[in-house]
Amino acid sequence: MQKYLKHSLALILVVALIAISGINCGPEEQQEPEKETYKVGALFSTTGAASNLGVPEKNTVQMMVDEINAAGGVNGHPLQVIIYDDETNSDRCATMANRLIEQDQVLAIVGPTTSGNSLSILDIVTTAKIPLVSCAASIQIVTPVAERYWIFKTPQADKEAVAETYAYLQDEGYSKIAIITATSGFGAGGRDILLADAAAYGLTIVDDQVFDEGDTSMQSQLTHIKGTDAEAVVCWSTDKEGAMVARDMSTLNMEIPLFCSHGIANRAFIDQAGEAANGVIFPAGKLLFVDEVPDTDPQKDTLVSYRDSYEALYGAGTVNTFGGHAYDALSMVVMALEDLEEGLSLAESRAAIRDSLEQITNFAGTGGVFTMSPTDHLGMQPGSLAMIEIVDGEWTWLQ
Amino acid sequence: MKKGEAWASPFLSESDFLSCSMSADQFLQYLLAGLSQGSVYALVGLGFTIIYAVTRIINFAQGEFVMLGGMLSFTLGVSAGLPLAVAAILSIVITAIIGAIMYLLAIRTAKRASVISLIIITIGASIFIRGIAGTKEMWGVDAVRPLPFTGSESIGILGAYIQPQVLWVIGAAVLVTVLLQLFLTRTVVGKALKACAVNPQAAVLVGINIKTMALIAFILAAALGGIGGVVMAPWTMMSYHSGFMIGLKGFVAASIGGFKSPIATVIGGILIGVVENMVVGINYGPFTSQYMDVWGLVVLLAILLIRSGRLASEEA
Amino acid sequence: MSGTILETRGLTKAFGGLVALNDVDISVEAGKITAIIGPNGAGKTTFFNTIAGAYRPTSGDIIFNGETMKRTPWYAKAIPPRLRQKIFAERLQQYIPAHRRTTLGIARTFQNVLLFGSMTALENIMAGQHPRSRYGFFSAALKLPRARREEERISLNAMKYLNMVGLGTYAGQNALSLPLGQQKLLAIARALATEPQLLLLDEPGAGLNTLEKRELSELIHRIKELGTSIILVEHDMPLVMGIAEWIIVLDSGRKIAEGTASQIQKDERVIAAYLGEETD
Amino acid sequence: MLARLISKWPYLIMAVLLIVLILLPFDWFPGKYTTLMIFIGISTMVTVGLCLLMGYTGQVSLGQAAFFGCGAYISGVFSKYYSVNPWLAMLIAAAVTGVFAYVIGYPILRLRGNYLALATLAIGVIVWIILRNEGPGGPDGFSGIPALSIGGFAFDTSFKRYFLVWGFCLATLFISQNIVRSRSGRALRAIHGSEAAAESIGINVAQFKVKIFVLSAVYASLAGSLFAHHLRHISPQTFDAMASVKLVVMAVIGGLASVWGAIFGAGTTRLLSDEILVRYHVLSGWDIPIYGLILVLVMIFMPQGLFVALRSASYWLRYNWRELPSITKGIYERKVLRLRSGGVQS
Repeated sequence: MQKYLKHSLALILVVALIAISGINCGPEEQQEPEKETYKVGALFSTTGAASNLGVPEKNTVQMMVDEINAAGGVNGHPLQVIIYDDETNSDRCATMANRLIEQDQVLAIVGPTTSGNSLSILDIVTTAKIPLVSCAASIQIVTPVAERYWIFKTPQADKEAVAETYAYLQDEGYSKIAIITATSGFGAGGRDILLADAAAYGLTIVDDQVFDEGDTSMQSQLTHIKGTDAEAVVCWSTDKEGAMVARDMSTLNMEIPLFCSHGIANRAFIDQAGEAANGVIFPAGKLLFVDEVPDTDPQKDTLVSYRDSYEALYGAGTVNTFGGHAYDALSMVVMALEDLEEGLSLAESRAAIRDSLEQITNFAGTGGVFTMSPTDHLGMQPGSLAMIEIVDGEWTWLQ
Repeated sequence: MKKGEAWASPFLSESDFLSCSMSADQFLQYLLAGLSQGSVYALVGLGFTIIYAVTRIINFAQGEFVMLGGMLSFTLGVSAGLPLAVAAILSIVITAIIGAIMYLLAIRTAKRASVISLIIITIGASIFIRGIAGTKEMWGVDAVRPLPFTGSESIGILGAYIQPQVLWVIGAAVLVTVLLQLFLTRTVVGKALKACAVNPQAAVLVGINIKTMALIAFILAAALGGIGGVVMAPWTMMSYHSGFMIGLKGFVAASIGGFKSPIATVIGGILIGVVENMVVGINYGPFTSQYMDVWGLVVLLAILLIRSGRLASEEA
Repeated sequence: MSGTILETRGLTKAFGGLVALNDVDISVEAGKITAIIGPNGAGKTTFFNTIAGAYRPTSGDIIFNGETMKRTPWYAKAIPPRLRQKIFAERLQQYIPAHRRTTLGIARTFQNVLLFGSMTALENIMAGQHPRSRYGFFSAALKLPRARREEERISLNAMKYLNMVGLGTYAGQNALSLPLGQQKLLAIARALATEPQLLLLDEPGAGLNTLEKRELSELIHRIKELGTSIILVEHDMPLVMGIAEWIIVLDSGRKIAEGTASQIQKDERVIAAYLGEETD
Repeated sequence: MLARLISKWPYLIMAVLLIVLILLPFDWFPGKYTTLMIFIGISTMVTVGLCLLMGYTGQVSLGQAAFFGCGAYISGVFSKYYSVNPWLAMLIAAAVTGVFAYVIGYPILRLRGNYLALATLAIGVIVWIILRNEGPGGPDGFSGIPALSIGGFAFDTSFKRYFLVWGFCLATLFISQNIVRSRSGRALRAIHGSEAAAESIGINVAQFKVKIFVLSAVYASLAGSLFAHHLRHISPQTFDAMASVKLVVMAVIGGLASVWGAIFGAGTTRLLSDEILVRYHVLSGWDIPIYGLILVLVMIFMPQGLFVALRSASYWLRYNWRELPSITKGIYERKVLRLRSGGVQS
């Protein structure tokens, strides 16, 4: 009897699980306002490998939703953003995307955080005919535009970041470089472009090393680079690994300069690399040196307001470009929602939002100035990136 | 690799430079790197060994102990600003306590559970610990780096360089191994642990309380993990999900050592470390940094199969 | 039937340094009950395991029904015999694995019964029918008529053997829920289900009370009636003397005597061996 | 009357479940679980293989995700880059994976217990790294895998794929059920019981281990192919070590004692991680520790897994069905409270 009772826990557990998942509470049924809520979906990697990118994005979106609703919502419609965590895992991401589309019936989707996950849901959103504004770097996401009718994205493509870095290297007169990249999606994507575009800038890659997340040291890779006649090291990874590369380089007394990706545009990098961070050069959006941006710059106001409100909420020095990408993405969606007329069916409004997204012109976001068009779903104007050098623990703009 | 277009998989990929030549000091550098990484693996592996030897459980939460040690030492040492020694000892103690709690709540309560479900329990526990650590109420998702014990001026040895922290890691590995060996051979408790490892039934017969031994094993393992975390965090940095990979490597180290003696484990760890880094050094064909982990595992498989071969030859 | 069913020539098994079997030559007559006795550590069980194929002999040969258990692997064949003998001696020599020997007709039971706990008594015996039934994953997966027919046959045979050891009524019970005595009978039935010509019983009497022992010896006789030759290792002298028609005595890995019960009881070496055991 | 119904309830449940299974994907059916159910179906297929391997034969495999991945990648690459018919690609994938399993199986399966677990884990990681470095798209994986189709009829919507996947899944289950109840099934259980005894009744232990290993690999491969053609995008991180661990978790949670346990295992785990914890998705990440906690609790209180627990629960239910409502109510309410207590939905 007693053990049966215990066993019956199993039964009850299952019954409970099914029952709980059956009853529809959660976000769907808040108190209904006079005007129906605009529901937008968001997929961010708030846990897993890319969580240090996903969390600021999530924070940003939550912050914006509160601000917008406090200001009376979008044309009087309260805005609701349903955020799901894709755990930096693509099939999880796909599940959640389907969930947003089929169950939560959202008007548009913001995110996902990583290129891999964005690519993984392209087919889903395309077949479901719902606009997606990705926060991931890879250019694959929006090209070829013909196939990417429903897809937009906000961050600078890796390609531009590479171009910016290579141009700088060329100007400084480097010719032989070594690259060291993470095996993550971000790193590998960067590696492809680095390898492909080097020649165009008169650069030869004399060594090509990779490392895993969770590697405890990159010394050996760097030792190998040290053995070559490279004049500079380009590292494509996010902050933690970037910091380890920087530190191991200083450990190995390597004199040659280190260039990193925009993936380290994050206060954490400086904390982690410590002394070694100094002298590291990388391309990034203007968000990192707002104060140095001239007031004539169209982005200035956006940058200032975003940074101030974000840091007011989450602490000084916490602002970073990833949150910025989410800011741009959601802002665009909101802009689209604003000129959405009443009384459309779900499918119609989704289409309408897509169309108005494509017509966005000269929107000054945190990442750059965007002008979308049927042929360009990134639409970022050149000059959105700048090279930044870390000088005694501070980001400084290399004009 | 380009996505989209027709795709070819060159095993000799772009990273194929005919720079196999390895100068003496480079070789030394790889050796040192291997040695230092190896001792990290060893430190983690020791925990696996102890728990496995006594309880025949593979504790998948071992890596999380390391993570806890590292994160705690950061919180106490940097955020709370305690003196380094105090912070270190405190974090080790706390980790050990967590290990004890984990055993008492999760392992011991699971009566008549098969080995595999015990393994699952440890997996669940590790997910739980990692999950808690990752919440923004705890440490959040960013990697942290406690202050190195003795500066970060790199030390040159015959043309190779290492961080002083690495010396601490290696030192800790050596010291811990020696102490552990002494503990197991000299002290009563240690001998009792050994007895359980060799033959549980007999141990019970001579009146050893196997449950207490298991508890001690978990506490020891957690403490070891803590030590590992504390010494390696300033060098490798820690984030809430560092545990899994480190754990896996330590696991490999332990099993190359055959889950037997601490020394075997350390040898296993260092073997793996050196192999991986030498592969990077060769940097030709399949021997590139892309495949350093693979070669470590290949060594593991080879050793396992050789062992099983010796077993099989005894039988028909 | 008559003639020898099992023969060993210079059978030797060494574990590292310890020589458990030292150059044992025996020949077992078909259709007879042969007992192997000897003081503890005489190598009885080792001898069993070596015949049954659980151990690989260090050297020597086992001949069952005039067929050697030796096999020369292809890579050994490559080397000319004399050369091979010089370099590797017996090391490249392979022997037929245990499961093949069962198919050839050697079945065995174990000292520690080793029934399959996750099965009922009947299923245990049905498992015993394995080498005498032919259908694999595929036909099983699709429940082909062949599979059905075979299953029917298997379960009928199994029931037959179960009744033979008098456990028919426990068919549906979990094997390990039976008392030890019946477990031992079940194990014998399982071995019988492989339809062997030679049955090796490893201490069948151990742990049984006198009544069960009587049943056991009856059973063994009945099995013999089926024309199955039997070799048993047993400590219980009365039991052995009762049923064994031929007795082989091992001591510290060597055969020291063989003969009928009466002969053995008179043999000094045997007595010496047993006395030797008692004195120390 | 009710009593008699209750006494027959396992069959009732079966029937009801089947009906629900068929009706579930239709739009008018309450709740939209099509996608979730597709993933459950796919996971179940892999888990069944694990049940045969672990539950019946007693051989642990912590590398099953590798076979899953092989299936997905091979069939994905062939059907996309060499424009092979998806079905054919699926077959090729299954065949190649099977051979692969066969080749590694013979040496690996000589290992026992934890060492086997370790070796399979290692193989899993190796395969994963190779997929990541050599597979198209590297760690981002690749999309644009064609959907399956029969003649003109393409499985291009979740609705259609749902039936496809569950068709496969149920087929796998029934096949496995038949095998378990056959001569081979007995042989497997015999090996689990005692390898020596199994040898002694003429079972070729080594060979059977490999056979079942290959079978489970083929299941995994088929599941992988379905996964690839369903999602139309695959990337390595779906097949990493953690994935293998999760598969084992599914098998054990469900209960290794029966192939039907697989459904429960895959179902509960997926339901938990993809549905409930998401719906009650609390402050970032708090669903992960809860998942871990539930895992531990289930293993502590039902080491035999849910299926066995449910079965004995059903016996209990037959005699005590009257008290049931009150008990269920109590625990149910407490559960809701616990899950609600997390906080507001983000």
